[in-house]
Amino acid sequence: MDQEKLKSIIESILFISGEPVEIARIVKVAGVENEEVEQALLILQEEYSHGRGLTIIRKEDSAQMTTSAENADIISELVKSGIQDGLSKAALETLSIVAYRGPISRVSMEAIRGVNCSFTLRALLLRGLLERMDDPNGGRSYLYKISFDFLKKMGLERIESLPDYETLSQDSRIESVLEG
Amino acid sequence: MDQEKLKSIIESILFISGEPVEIARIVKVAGVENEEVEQALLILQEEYSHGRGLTIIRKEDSAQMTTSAENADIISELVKSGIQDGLSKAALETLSIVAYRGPISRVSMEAIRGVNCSFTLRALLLRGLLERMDDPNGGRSYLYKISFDFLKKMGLERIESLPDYETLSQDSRIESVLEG
Amino acid sequence: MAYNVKLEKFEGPMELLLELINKEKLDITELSLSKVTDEFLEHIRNNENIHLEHLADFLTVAARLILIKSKAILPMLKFSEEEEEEIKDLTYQLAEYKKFKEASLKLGAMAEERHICYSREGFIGVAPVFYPPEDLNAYDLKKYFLSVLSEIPIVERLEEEIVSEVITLEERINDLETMLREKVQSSFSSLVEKAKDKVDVIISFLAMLEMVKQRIIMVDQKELFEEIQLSMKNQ
Repeated sequence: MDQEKLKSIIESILFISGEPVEIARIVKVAGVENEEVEQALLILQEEYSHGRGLTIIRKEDSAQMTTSAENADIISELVKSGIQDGLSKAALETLSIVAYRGPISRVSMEAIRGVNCSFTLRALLLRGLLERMDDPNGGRSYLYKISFDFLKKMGLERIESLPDYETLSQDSRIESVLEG
Repeated sequence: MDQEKLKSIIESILFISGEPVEIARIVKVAGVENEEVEQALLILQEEYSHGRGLTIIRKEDSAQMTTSAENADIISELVKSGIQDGLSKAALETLSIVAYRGPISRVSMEAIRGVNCSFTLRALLLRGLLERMDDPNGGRSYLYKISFDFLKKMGLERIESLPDYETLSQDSRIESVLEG
Repeated sequence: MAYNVKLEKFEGPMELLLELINKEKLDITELSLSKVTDEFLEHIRNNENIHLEHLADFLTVAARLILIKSKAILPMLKFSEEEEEEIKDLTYQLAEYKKFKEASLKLGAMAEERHICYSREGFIGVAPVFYPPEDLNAYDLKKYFLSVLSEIPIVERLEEEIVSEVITLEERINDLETMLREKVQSSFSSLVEKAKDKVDVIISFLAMLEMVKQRIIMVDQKELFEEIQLSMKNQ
């Protein structure tokens, strides 16, 4: 394989993984020799070492792409900037569904709202209003529920203390979308 | 701020966010002018467009960093993503109208397709290939537009790269009414 | 009437119409539409398995086609402004639909290539910062949950709407038939004694108009816009 192509593939793999990736894995996925990957990685590391926003770090037999250290302040600024005082209508709706129907999967939530919710869920997680747990029914999916901190903030001891929890959590309209 | 530094910051922000990031947010976090971010983004997009493993997608007021379309085969093996699922004929017709004519109302879409589109629209919203927004002309209706996930699925950096975008995005009748 | 298109293939009336026109290698004009009207109506009649949700859409187009065809066969018929508008709209709509049908095939091919750009999960490893909105309470959550509930589409209601739409359209086609009959007096009722349904009546009627045009039946009209008397030529 052409070295430029291999570098491109390594960039893609490291980007998508986010975590440290074993060299052996790259070798296997790209279908090339170990040497070639090591060589391409060295060049990439060098290219990424000058004033770029990303960097490639090597740890034993793994490589990882991360943001460069000099932009650390920016990242914490970014996280803070995502937190506005108010919540969007989408966020409030999502929050209310998790409150009355949680723990609930993303798929069920989307069936209820009729739109894709991944972005909103992530924002609510980052803000500590939701928690997620592994779905006991398996798979790689999660169930979402209101975080303990947020419950406390609203002065609720348990989720069942929400107004009209008994009736609203059983509403037949929801059942009808979830069955379909 | 030095343009190289700004580019580096943008790379960090896009990388860590994963999701589309609003230009306004980058402007705020980096503490620079809107123009500067637009300029730096253009240069970055250009730099990333030649044989690199990453690419920057632009849509309206947001940008997202993704793996490049050329490496789709290899990356698809690493990720489990609903974005890979096939599209029905109805879905493709609806998507093409929204892609070229969006933001567009359901009524206008049905005037072209001659078929009730609510079920298809709902399915596409759930899959995240479309987004909806409130109709600025009021009422309880929505306007539909394509999403970043649609661009990702098609491997496009921007909506204008669709085939025949210039001609198809123009409604000849609307034009003639405006001229007349 | 020979045609070999199956319903499952068609997503809607425009797709069927485009296919019929393409099959005859015609351009999208009023005249072309009038030529494929019979086949279109046949299609509706023969496909009893048209989904309820699509039937209304097919009938809407059918009503317009009937107008177009009667206009083509008997140019002396007067149509209301609204009817003329419907005729023009259909030609325009089909031309628009054709563009997007073609674009959708290209999009389909692009999607098939699977040149997908993948994104990564955001903020991996970034710890959440608890930052609750200050003024949000449990009653707000209830309020928003109620609004979510009210937005859930109720399937049965949708179906009811479609049924009433279909009924309105059947009336519309019925009216059309009556209107045409009044304008062209004839012993038409005898022609349609054995008609199975309204679409059948319409097809027979259009067939009769076609015979007028081809001078198989006689037309007697004293003055323009007066009643036209029809009789078989060999009688």
